[in-house]
Amino acid sequence: MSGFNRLRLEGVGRRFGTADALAGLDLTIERGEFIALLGPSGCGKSTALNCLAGLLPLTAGSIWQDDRRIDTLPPEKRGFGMVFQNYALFPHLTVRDNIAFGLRMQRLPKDEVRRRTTAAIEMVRLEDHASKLPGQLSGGQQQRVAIARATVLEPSLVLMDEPLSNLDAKLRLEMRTEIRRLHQSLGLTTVYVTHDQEEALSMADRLVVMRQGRVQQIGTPEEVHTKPSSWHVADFMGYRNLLPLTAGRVSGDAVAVPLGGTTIDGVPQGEVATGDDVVAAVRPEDVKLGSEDIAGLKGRVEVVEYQGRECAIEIMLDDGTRLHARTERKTEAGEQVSITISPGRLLVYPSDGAADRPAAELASAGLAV
Amino acid sequence: MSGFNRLRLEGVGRRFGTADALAGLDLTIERGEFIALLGPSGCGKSTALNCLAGLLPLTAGSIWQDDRRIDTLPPEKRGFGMVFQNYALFPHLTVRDNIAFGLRMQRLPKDEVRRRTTAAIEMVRLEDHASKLPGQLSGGQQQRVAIARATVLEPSLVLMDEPLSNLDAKLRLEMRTEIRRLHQSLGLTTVYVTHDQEEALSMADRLVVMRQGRVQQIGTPEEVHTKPSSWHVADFMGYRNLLPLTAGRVSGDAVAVPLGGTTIDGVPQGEVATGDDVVAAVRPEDVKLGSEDIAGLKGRVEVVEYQGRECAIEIMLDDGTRLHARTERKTEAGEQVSITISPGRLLVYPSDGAADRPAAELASAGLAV
Amino acid sequence: MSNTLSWQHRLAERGVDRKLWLLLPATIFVLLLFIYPFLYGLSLSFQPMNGGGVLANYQKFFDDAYQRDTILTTLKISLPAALLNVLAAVPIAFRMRGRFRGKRLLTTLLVVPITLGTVLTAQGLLNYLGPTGWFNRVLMSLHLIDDPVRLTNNYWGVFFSLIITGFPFAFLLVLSYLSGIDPTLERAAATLGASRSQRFRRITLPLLAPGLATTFLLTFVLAFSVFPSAVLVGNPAGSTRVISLAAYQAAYEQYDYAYASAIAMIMGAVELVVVVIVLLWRARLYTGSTGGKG
Amino acid sequence: APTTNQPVAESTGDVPDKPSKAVTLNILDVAGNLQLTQGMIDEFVKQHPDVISKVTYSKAPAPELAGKIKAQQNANRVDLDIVLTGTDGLAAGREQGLWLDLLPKYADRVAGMKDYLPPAQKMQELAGNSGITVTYYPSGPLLEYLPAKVPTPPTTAEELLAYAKANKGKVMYARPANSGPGRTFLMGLPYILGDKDPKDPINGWDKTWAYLEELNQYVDFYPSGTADTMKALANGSATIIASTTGWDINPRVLGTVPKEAAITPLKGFHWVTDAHYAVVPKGVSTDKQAAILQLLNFMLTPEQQAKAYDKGYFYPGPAIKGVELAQAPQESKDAIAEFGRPEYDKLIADNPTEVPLDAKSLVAAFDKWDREVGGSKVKKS
Amino acid sequence: MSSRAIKATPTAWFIWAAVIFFFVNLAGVVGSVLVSSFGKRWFDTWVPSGFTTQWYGDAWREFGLLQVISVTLLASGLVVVLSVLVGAPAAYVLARQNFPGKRLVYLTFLLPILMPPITYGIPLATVLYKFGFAGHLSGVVLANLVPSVPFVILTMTPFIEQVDPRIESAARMLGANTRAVFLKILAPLLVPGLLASAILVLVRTVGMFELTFLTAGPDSQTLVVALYYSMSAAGIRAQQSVDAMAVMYTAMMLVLLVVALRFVNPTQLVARVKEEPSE
Ligand SMILES: Nc1ncnc2c1ncn2[C@@H]1O[C@H](COP(=O)(O)OP(=O)(O)OP(=O)(O)O)[C@@H](O)[C@H]1O
Ligand SMILES: Nc1ncnc2c1ncn2[C@@H]1O[C@H](COP(=O)(O)OP(=O)(O)OP(=O)(O)O)[C@@H](O)[C@H]1O
Ligand SMILES: NCCCCNCCCN
Ligand SMILES: [Mg+2]
Ligand SMILES: [Mg+2]
Repeated sequence: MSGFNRLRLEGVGRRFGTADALAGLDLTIERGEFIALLGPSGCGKSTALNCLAGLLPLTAGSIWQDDRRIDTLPPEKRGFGMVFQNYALFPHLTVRDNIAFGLRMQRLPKDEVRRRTTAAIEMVRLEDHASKLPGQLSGGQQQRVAIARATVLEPSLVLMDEPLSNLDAKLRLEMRTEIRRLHQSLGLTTVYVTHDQEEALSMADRLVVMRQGRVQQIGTPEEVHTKPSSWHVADFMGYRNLLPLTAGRVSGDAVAVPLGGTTIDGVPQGEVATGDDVVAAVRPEDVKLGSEDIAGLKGRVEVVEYQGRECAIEIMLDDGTRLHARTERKTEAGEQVSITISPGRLLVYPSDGAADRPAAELASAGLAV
Repeated sequence: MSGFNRLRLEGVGRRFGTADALAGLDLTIERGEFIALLGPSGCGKSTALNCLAGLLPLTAGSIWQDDRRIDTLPPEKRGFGMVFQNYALFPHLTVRDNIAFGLRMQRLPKDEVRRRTTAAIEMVRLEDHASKLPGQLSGGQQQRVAIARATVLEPSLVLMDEPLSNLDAKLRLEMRTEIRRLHQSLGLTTVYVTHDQEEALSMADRLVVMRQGRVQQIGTPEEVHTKPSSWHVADFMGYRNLLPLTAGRVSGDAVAVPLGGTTIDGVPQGEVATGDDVVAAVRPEDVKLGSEDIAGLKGRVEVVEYQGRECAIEIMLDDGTRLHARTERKTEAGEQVSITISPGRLLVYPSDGAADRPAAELASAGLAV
Repeated sequence: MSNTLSWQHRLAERGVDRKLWLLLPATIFVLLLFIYPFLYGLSLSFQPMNGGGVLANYQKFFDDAYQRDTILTTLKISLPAALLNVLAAVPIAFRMRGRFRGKRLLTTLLVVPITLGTVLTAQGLLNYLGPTGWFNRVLMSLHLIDDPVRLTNNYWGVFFSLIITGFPFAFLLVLSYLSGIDPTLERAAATLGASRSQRFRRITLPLLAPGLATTFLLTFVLAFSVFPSAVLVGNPAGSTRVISLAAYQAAYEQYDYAYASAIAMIMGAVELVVVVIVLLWRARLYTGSTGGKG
Repeated sequence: APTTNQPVAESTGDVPDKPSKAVTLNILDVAGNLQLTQGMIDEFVKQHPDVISKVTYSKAPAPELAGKIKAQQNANRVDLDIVLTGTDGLAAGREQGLWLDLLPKYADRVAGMKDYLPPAQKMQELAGNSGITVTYYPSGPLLEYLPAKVPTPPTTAEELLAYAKANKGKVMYARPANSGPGRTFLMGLPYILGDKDPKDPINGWDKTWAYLEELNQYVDFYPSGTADTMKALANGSATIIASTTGWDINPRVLGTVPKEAAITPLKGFHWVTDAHYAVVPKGVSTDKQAAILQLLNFMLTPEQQAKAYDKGYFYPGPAIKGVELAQAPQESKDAIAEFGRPEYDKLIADNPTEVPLDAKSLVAAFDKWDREVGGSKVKKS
Repeated sequence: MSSRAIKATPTAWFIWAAVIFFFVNLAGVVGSVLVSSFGKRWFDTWVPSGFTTQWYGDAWREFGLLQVISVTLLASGLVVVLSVLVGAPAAYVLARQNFPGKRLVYLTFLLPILMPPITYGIPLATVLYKFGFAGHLSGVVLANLVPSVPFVILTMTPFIEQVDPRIESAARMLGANTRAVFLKILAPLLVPGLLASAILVLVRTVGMFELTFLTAGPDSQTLVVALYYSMSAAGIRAQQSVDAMAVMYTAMMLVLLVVALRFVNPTQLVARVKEEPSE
């Protein structure tokens, strides 16, 4: 299949019965990009990927490859490669035959099949395992077979659906680097699905953050990390402190919010007027412990969790608000601490009425899954 | 069941056929402690827990509760509570009946059963879900039912087998805190199995690190984190840089090792003599980027992974060694950097001959799983 | 184009696509070879051979105690047989869950009777349980009895033949249901202080119950249609004159297909009543995931 | 594979003397008759391959015969050419109009029909125009017993009843609808008991029904076939069973019943004779009919009829006059020499013979027996 | 090795005793047929008086068993092939796809195995005679397909469900069209399932009495039907020759079974009826 310069998704949607698994997805993918689809479980990531692959018929919208409409093509005609979550290796075929499968489907000459398969096996360093069956391989090796199988066809687009989620932590880190390396060295265009924000941040050129079937934000890792477009995105991106508050005075690019008996300044994200319901978001690592005597927020350390170099702590402010913080300082439960929040790191989001507020932590925990 | 002051495991072992799943486990658990069993998959953690619970007969050793030998008692006579990996909730019983099950088994009066069950439901904040079946609950809610069910009997010991491994990242963080809170407020004694080092560090009073059925190290989180007893433990505890080297000059509490064309000092862990094969271990966060002009290690940035506040980078030293580092500094692939390793953070372990060395990264990745 | 596309969109929403064509052969088959003959039999049953009203055949059946009683006769054989098969299967299957030496051999041995077929079983029962068969001989030489017990050519002969062919089937089904129940549930109950019998009664049995209902139904269907053994080891003129025999006689001894069809329909209906009762009971049970292999 | 016959329409014309080419015949036996006649048929095929090239045999229980043939005729695909049947299947088919009327039109093509034994001739009259008698025997009713267990067998109906009463469950006969000896016993009783009209089971058999119902109190169960009663006799679970000449000799030859078993008639009995018939279903082509007529003609010659002595299966067996045991194959002679009973000659000569009930009466008698005797063990409301 | 030996409880003893009792009697049932089939004469004694193999020859000749056995194998083979061809695609759709009316379709497919064979067998035989199929091999095959196709659907569905649909998707993504997916991916992966259901259908068809009995003609009797006739057809037949036939039948079934158990776990021999999800 020939390559392309640009792939456009226009209002792509997929409905199951009466439920929209994916709605109104607009996205343009440039050749060579590494795009990550990111979001919590059930948000429609896999649905989006499968629509793109042609494995799931759209129920709305269209997909264009340069000027060619492709959403009516069956998957085998689109020429995309895909790496599946459990790899979906053919269990009855050897590593070599798995990798050669796509080439054989194209009825290429035997010689060429052999040559390209061998090259792909070398690329993923599985020379010693070429004639094993997938069941005889470790997870990491299977992973690499899946990647080789998808890329040996030199597809114009590679789709990956949480390819690392079944690996253990150590291996996951290593394979991440490996995938990114292959993307670059083969000059692939990649769409990568994950629910792990760290994974998305570290691998992608651009992130597409999704929630309940809809795109929340599209941007570079840094944009999404530092300027989440809503408190939901912030929640997902590690802003563990989400505080439902009422906006105080708004002045230029700062809005005052009441916290712990005092008032602190935050950066408004979107239209925020005095008296509005807002959600203030800040990361634990941006909540710093000061010394006792500095004026400002005060609270009592409730929980200390050792995490190696740092501790994660939970602080109860004087007004009963709980804040999560991270610190390298040695603290103990019960200690009184004063707190500063790095300027510009408290993001203040408008909230759409009472329903659209972060729930108390545990309750939300229960309902979120 | 009555409580106890001390639980002793003496040489506990369990063999399946000819393979030791667990061997020679000696451990004393004090009342009120939170102990984490930590180790890679298949190392015998669950086996140890099941032996303790009475679900698996021992093939060696004994277990003592104060002065009473209990390893011959069936599980229902030991009075321990257990939280299973996938919760093992009774699918045909409501939340309330699941929690009341143990109380009913003790033939307590109806009133007391109702009262204590209600209290337990409140404790885990499931009032609204009391009459649902487990299948209608989210993972987090099921988790809480499992904990309430195990703790409502006020067991002298609570055993938990990777209770968080099925939850997503955000929820896992929250439930961690919750479990620790319950442990404290109910005054429980807890043995907790996990393969997640961060989880173990943040929750436990003491860690038991296991490998291949044997205990590698027992110590506080800080001890295990900063002073792993072998390079295997270090590997598991996040010392991502494991370098097979040859020991240079040994002087007091420092040993020189060759790295990147120069020599740097490490802290010997155990008997290390000049010329020995050693494994040097250092965490990525202890590998710091200095400015170009400082003398010392030099290398080229190969891979940069954005991770929010920090970047994970991979550096190729002049001698071809790859080092992982973490930095807040903005870097780009290809950049020349100089490197310093925090003094005292390079641990040098003796290694038992050629077989006992960390394998090259990718190859090991493949074979490790 | 956009019209057909949106039409396809709407069908796709409901899961209707080209794959469904694969159902076609089986659907045609079931319509032609099952539904059509069934309806044909039904309509035939309303066309009495010797005239009379539409329901004359049914009336004839129910007016005639000799015919009507076949329903009771059949139920008296099939219900206890099915029940015994299921109840005996539970403890044995329960024992067989774990791994032990010879398990495969034992399950294999239990499969053998399925292949014996009703006719061989009948012949074997006649030989073995007959008045001079080994069974009676053993009992008599042990002086447990003086005269041979009559176990063939009566109710018991048929009953035993239903046990021999039905029990292994029930056993295998129950075993597969049982292995679908996550064993950690019982272990969980043990850590909560439940004794062995409490674990069985409170955990395993309730989770197994829907499977038992299904097993009961399947063995009941087999037992209810008992035919050759009712003739061969039973007393087809008397205590084992089952309804399928009545249907058979109507068709092939009296050549009254309409009447035979009516009896067949009554037979189906009676069976359906039992099936529905059991299904209604089953619907009240917990039937969701049992945490096991599915 | 079966040769599919022509449609019914083509089977009604004149039957040629000889088939235009050799035919294949499918023969269904619902009476156990092939035991006697298969040798004759095979011999014919051997001698006349130009008439019949091949024969396939199959067996089935009599009751399902008519249904099967009727269904085939409805479908215009009759694939049975000759049915060998007893009176039951013959009558059932006649009632449904299943059989071709080969008589009297082609009677002269089967010469042996003129030489029937007198009682066989009476049996032939029973068959009307559709069946041709191929074998005959006087049948029963007889009682069979083991002298070791029954030193003084009953010789009258009353003694039989008394014996049954004294030895509960030891007297046995099979369900008449499924058993030759069973039905012979049933049809023979009115003569023994002196009933009003032995040919009218509904209105003329008062004594018979009363007798059977009384006997029923001492009977445990009625097996579904004669074979079961023989087995019961052999293994001792029954001591007296209903029998016939053939059922007496042949099972002893086969070893199903001990050789010592003996028979006795009841006082005042009449033979209720029995015969086997060949019938041809409607729908069989005229070519085949021609072959069948030649075959039947062959079967009714004395040399062939002698084969009917068999091993006492249908003793004596031949339907025509003047067939001596001496003409039979050696096997037959040996078997009958060892297991036959010289007293049969006298019993046959000295007692009257009666034809069995006609089909309608017989079915009525079966039905009544099923409901009032056999079925009385089923509780009725 | 374990420090605690497995202690058998009284219930365990009782259960094992019951199992043994069952097997002893089963052995008696099968054994008495076997012994009798070789017995010269067997009246009121423990074992026959003398042994012979003559009954096998008698049964073989009298019932033309060569023809009967070849018909049995041919009919069963045809039923297997046809029911797999018809049933497997339906099982595939039912395992993979959700569509409106699926429950109804599933129920309809399962009905034939929930009904007594006589109930639908009599009208089915009537219809088959009406259209001229009954009385021939074709009728026997068609009638036996009725319970066999649902049976294939029932046994195949779990096997198909076990094949990760992503494997199919992966093949498609690699350019395989529907045909290639079926031939290159599904077929090899489903070999155990296909074998399991094929062998089961074979065993069931060989053993199916009622439907064959109602539709067989003179040249299309299978072994069970011949066996039934040997017990109930008119005429006198030595008990032992019926026994001999029964032994031949069992031997044939056992051969099939032994073959089957090489491929299939005994517990899979009985289909797991798919649980409808609770609402
Ligand atoms: N075949 C289907 N039928 C009905 N609903 C479906 C189907 N497939 C997906 N859904 C629903 O669509 C929504 C989106 O599912 P999707 O698999 O795309 O989520 P995801 O983001 O990939 O989640 P995960 O991280 O768990 O893989 C979910 O609510 C899911 O339940
Ligand atoms: N019933 C068993 N029979 C045979 N081997 C077993 C059995 N149970 C466990 N093992 C083996 O014992 C070893 C330890 O198993 P265990 O389940 O304790 O590991 P684990 O540390 O809990 O691993 P995971 O993190 O994967 O749960 C493994 O090698 C396992 O294969
Ligand atoms: N020798 C006895 C043969 C009995 C055959 N059965 C007779 C049935 C007649 N319809
Ligand atoms: Mg997904
Ligand atoms: Mg484990």
